[in-house]
Amino acid sequence: MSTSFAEYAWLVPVFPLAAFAILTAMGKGARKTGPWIGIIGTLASLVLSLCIAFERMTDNADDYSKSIEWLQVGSLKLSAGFEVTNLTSLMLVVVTLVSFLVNVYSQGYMRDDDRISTFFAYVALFTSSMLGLVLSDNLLTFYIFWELVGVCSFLLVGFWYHKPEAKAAAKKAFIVTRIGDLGLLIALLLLFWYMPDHALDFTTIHNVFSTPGGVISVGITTLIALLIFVGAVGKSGQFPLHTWLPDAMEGPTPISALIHAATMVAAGVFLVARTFPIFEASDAAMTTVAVIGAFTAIFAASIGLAQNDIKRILAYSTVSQLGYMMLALGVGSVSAAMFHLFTHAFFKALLFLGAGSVIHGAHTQDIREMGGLGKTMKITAWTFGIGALALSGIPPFAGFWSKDAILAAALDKNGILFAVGAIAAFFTALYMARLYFLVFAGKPKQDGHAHESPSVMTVPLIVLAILSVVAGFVDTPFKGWLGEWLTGEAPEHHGSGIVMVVSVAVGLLGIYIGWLVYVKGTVRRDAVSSRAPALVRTLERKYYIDELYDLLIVKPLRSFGKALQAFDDYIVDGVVRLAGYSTSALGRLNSRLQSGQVQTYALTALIGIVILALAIAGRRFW
Amino acid sequence: MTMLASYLTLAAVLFCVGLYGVLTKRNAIVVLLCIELMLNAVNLNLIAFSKYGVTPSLTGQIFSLFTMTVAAAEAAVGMAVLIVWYRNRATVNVDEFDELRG
Amino acid sequence: MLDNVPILSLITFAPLVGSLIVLLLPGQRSQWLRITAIAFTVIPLALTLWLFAAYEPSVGGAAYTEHETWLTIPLNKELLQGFESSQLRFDYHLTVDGISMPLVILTGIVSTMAALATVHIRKRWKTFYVLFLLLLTGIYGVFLSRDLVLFFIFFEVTLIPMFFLIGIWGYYGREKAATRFLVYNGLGSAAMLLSFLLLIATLGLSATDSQVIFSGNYDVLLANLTDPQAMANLTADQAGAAEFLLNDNMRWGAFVLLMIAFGIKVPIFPFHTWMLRVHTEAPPSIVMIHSGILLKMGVYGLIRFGAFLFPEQLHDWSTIIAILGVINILYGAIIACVQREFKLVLAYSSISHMGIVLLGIASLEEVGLQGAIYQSVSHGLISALLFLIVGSLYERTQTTQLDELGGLAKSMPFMSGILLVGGLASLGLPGLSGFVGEFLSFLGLFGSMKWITAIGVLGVLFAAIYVLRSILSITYGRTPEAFENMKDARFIEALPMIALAALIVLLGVYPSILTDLMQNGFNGLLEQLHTRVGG
Amino acid sequence: MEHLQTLTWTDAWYLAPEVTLSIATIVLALLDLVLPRRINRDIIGWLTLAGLLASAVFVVWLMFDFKDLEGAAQVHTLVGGSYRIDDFGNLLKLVFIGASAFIVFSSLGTVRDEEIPIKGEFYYLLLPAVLGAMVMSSSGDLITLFVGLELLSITSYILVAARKNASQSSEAAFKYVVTGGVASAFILYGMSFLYGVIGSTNLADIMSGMQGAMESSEALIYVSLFLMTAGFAAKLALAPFHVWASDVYQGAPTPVTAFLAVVAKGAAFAMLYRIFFMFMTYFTLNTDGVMKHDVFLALAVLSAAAMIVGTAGALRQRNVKRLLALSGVANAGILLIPLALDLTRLHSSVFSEFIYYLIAYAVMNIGAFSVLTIVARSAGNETISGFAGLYHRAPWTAAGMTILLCSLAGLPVTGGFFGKLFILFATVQTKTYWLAAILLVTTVVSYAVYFSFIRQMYLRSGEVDSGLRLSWPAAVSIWLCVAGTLVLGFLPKPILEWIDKLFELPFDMLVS
Repeated sequence: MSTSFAEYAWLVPVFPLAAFAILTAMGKGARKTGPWIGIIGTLASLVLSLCIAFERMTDNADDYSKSIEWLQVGSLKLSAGFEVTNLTSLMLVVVTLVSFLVNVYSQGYMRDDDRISTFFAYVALFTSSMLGLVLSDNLLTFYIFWELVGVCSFLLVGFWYHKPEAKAAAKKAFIVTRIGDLGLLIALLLLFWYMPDHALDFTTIHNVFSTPGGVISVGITTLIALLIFVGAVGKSGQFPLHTWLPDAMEGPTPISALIHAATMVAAGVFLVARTFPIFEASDAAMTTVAVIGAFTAIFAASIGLAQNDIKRILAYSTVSQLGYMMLALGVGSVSAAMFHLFTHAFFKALLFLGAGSVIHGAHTQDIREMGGLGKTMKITAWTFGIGALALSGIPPFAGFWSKDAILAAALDKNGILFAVGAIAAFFTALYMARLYFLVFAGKPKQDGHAHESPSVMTVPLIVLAILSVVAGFVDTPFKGWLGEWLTGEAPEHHGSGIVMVVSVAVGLLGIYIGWLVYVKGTVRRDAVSSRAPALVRTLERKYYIDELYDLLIVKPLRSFGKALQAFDDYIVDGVVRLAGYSTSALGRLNSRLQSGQVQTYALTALIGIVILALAIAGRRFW
Repeated sequence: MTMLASYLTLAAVLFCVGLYGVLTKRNAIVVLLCIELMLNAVNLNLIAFSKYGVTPSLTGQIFSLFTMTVAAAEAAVGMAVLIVWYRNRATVNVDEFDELRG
Repeated sequence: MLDNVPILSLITFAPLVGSLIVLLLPGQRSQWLRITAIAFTVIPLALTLWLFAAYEPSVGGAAYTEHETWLTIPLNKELLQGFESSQLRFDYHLTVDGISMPLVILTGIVSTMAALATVHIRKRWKTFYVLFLLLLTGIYGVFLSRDLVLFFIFFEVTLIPMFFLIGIWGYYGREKAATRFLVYNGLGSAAMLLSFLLLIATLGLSATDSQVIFSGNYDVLLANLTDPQAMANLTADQAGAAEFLLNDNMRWGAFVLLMIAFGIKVPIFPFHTWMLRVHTEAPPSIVMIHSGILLKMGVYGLIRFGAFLFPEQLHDWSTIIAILGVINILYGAIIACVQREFKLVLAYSSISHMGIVLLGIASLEEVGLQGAIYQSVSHGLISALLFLIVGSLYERTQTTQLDELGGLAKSMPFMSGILLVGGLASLGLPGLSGFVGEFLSFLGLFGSMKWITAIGVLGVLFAAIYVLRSILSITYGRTPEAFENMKDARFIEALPMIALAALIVLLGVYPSILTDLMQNGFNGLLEQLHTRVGG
Repeated sequence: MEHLQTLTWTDAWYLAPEVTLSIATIVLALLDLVLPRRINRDIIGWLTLAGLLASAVFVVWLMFDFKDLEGAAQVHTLVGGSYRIDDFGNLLKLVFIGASAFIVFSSLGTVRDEEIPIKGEFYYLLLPAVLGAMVMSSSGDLITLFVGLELLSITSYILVAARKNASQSSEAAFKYVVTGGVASAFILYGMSFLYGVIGSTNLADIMSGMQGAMESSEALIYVSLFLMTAGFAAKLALAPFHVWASDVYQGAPTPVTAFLAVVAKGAAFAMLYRIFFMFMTYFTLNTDGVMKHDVFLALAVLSAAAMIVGTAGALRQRNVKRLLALSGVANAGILLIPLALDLTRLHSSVFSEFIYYLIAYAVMNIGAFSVLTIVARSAGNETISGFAGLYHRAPWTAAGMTILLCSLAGLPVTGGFFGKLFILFATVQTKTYWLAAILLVTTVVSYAVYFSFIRQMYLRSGEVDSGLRLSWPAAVSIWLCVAGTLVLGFLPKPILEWIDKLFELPFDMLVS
């Protein structure tokens, strides 16, 4: 094999970057051609990614990596490079595929927007950065792209900059994820100083931490792992840094699908998977990951039950699903996590794009104002339904297989984690049922001007729906192909029947209850809210987390800033002013001395000489 | 040496009286006179040293002659200035010399 | 071809020549004046770039060194026992090395951009350009000169034009700001001068049989510092002359004075208040110079004189400096978060960024020191860019109050975009220059002071808060009616903006372009540290 | 040296500069009397200038006459050592004559009859004043020193009162008479004790008799030194003896103010250096710590006080002449520093430091006063706001003034900068850091003082919009001062080398 596609993997992010450059250079003038440039750019990446992926599947080739020196300081070298492994090639396909579909979809969705070419430029930049992140062979390069995708997310969330909510959401998205980035940055610094030869590349990290009783002590390992996890928590919207993700729904819906469901938010999971040996070397870190993941899964799902904004429900669902992935990682199953990431990317993108289609048609995001859309928006309804089933973990849809893998892995580790996961799955099914039935079933609440979206939007839905059905079969309990491909190990036996039964049962139960409440009406809708209003209210207000942060962090910080400001004005600057003032006071004293009375002058002089004489002569006696 | 000491004491007293006068007297002419008094104290000193000093010499007396001459000239100028001022302001009260201040 | 050309002198004095030419031009022809002034900022820039292209990091700037005796002043001969005469000698000594090279380039770039930005100057062009060019001579001189007195003179030469530039062309509080600038910086210079003279009187001493020479030449000082046989290092009984000895107390005294002198310039908390006023009151093109270059003179001084002449003292104080750096970072950043005036946000952010530089210096590691310089260059470009935009914005909106601004992205998408780029660079976004400087500085210090660095890293978070808060409230949100029909940047404004933004990206993506320059800059210092402090 | 020496005709040669001035004074006085009223008295001014220049020529001639530059210096003493023709004196004489010539020159065509009715006298009375200053710088005897001092003082009293019709002028003169008289009395009183314990007024005798006098009556010498210190402090206007200065400077005609600030102050310094340097050398050679430290510490403290008070006082002052008076107080403090420092083997260039700064001080002050005369005339008052908008009215004058102010503030590259630099270096060499710190800090604070002019000139717009009328002599002298300031800044080397070559401490200053 003289050349392989992998050697050209660096081109994958370059295509969208080129698209970004062209779009930026063209400026506003590219309303018509702009989208096409974006689409072609991502298409090229998709094709190349598929080639790489197929190449790896057929040959099962060695990992390919190549790096150049980015920065040399004295004897220290920092390099930048890319690496193609099975894991990265999988991610490449996911990212390019979703990105391509979203590009196509956006051409319809954003048709009427003035700044459509800017939108496509941002998306291209994001895609490029995300691909760069995926391809990075070392943590520093990874971090660089990690931040870049954050910025793109920020830009796209705030795309409709004139909306105050969008502005606030963009700001929040950036700042909250930055908290996580901080952790990652410190972890990076720690790694740099503790790794032999200051190596930061994943291969070396893998080797160093996989060696039992390695060079780095357990304490430091735990610290590094936890700090990396903080980064992942920020990016993947895990508790307690999840608050930005639902707010980020202020961005255009295709963005929610691309960035805040399928790709960027999964980067946290990808990060943990990439640096998994560090976590494996520390039990504490693993436990933390698992607990946080499980807690986030149930926590976000429970909030999702009480939301009314279609995108927010999906956002909390994303948070919850990312929690599942973290849980999987925490219990040691990289393949389950990646599997869920893989399937989730498709069905969640599908759901978001579907939601976008709904919003496009219904001109509202509040599910209480919708209803009966299934009649007018048939394709949307069908594809959305498939996505919902996939998410709810109903076989044979993709979500079932991956969620099942996670639950099985959890059960292997700890019963409580499994229980939590199962309950969360129940919630998931319930809120999806509520969402689906409220939106598509029942009578139309609007004046019937809802209409099906154009084909440029529905075709991606259909493609994603198909993927949501079939994607799960790459790794069933019966044939763990994906896991083997990813980890290079023999498939684990996670296909315990109990798990499967429980998983399907809670899913169906959730849907059934949802059906009872929202379609059949056997149970009153306010059955819970009338009995436990506080509970519902707490859920609606997302456990008051935002308020709590505002009270505990934002407000004190602002007051502290004001106090510091006052300190700066009155103390630091005050001392300066005081020095100036006392100097001129001395001058004024002198002016007063110059009273015009010559005898006073002489007296002053006399007193002066006496004091001087006494002081000089007298200092000997003290 | 007692002689010298007493002269020196007298001179010191004169000097202080002169200085006191300069500092306190309201009449400008008296102030000028008091300066003369201070200079005369110096003269007394010089002459005393000239006669009773460690190494008596004529120099002290010569010095005092110069001093007297100079003092006279100074007094003359002082008076002249005072007259000009009196012409402008019709007073010789030192307290009222306060146009320049601040 | 250019071997015998005194290129460093040309760089330094070309603006002065320009200044004189502008002086002779008729005052009404503002266009001519502007073109002449810009031409004479471009000449040193071109020379600097040529120097950059020809510079060999492994060789250093020795090839370009210009060294002449400038002044020899006979001191005394009467009471001098054992020698025939004694002299005070000041040299005209210019050279470049890896430390000054990046800053010289920065000066060339930022000054040219600032010259382009002077379109906002609406009165007394002639005087403005005369002073502007004079200021540049001072700045180049500071970075290039290697004689303490020459350095001091250039340092002072920057003060006077700045006083006028703030005082005449500034905003409402200009006079106070100018005076405070002058006096505060004057105090810094005074401390510096005292320290310098102390060094000249001891370290600068070289005695032959017949002559005692007190030299202000930096190389002589550096050589004497490491030479155990130098008078300044001999104990009193060895030399038989206690007056030559630079004892520990004097070393500390000189060191602390230098820290204060350059600390005021940097500025280090709590010496920063003067600089807030300059940032808010001076005209934008001058703030570009001030924030972009003048503050870096402090950094340069800290490294050139603080670190190289007093490595032991700096080593002993590295924790203090690191803590001061962290205070700078957090103090500046937190206050920046609550400002209502954009220029003050930028001013406090400068304090914060300069704190990162201090961390780099405190590390006394090559990575950190290079990071400090890198951060200086990067901050120079970023703040120049931001103030350039501030100037253009103010010209249109007549306000820089955050509450009054908003939604400018609609009427001025280009400027808003560039502003965002600048802001993102300021908050240390990877891929832009700010990140590299910060990262290297943190990396350098982290090896020795983990906790302090970790606290300092928090500043990155606050940077995100104040940058986004202020920039979003300018460009995002609803557009007030008054701002709806405003014009975006003109070509003459856009040109420097694009250039600066491009450089910021370039430095962010390809940092080697700068770090390669600095490659051998710190060898001497680090060797000295290792041999004398023991690592 | 008990036998009296008489003045011979050869000796008279050495007195040529002084004699020239005396003759010129008498001739001009007579001329002023006989010339009819209608003739403009500027002619006397020109003749005064000629007299001064002739005297200067003689000084230079004398300097080169008996000194071949390679060989050792010679000192010519007259009348038993009571008058000395040495380079200390000669250099200072040149400064005094030069400064006076500048003052006369810039007054020509600027001083008006309404202001100074006695213009003829005003010009020619400068001559005896300069003569007094020259005598002070050249004397080797307490008596000659005193006579010179009084000659200068008494003529200055008259000059201060030259604005006959202004009560301010006579008030200033009276105040000057009183403080000057008292100061003289103090100096004299101190001298009398010195004479008393040694038995001679000759400085050489005093030097040689010191050892014995110290042993027998140390206390009296102590008293004597303190009395003289007080007297000189008052003459030099060192804080806290400075209070009269502002009033006198304000009341006097501006050229006279310049004269007081430069020549009178310089002459007092000459006398102080003559007397105290002797003690310093004595104390240094005979390591008698106590008195040395007391006396020179007192000087250092006075100098510090002067710098602090002068600078701080000037900060709030709006009247330019009072402001410059206070600036003079601060500068007097700086000029005192070289004397107050220890004389060590590394620091013995006291004189170079002193005279270099004196020259710089003279040049920048005279220039500033010349500008002030013109500006105050056009503004109608002497407050600092008269300078408002000067830049717009007379940009070149404003630029010149800026350079002078920079020099006063000690900013590079000017004479004031290097002058201060050398003095500062001396403080560092002698490890007198506290004084160095005070010098530096007051210098920086003085930026605020001098830049308040600059603020007015450039940053404010004045009420008067018309241009500024300069007489050509005034313009020339201003620009000569500016040029001098810059030359002193850019080329300190030739001047200092020249001084160094000329000046031999043991011969020229130490009277042995």
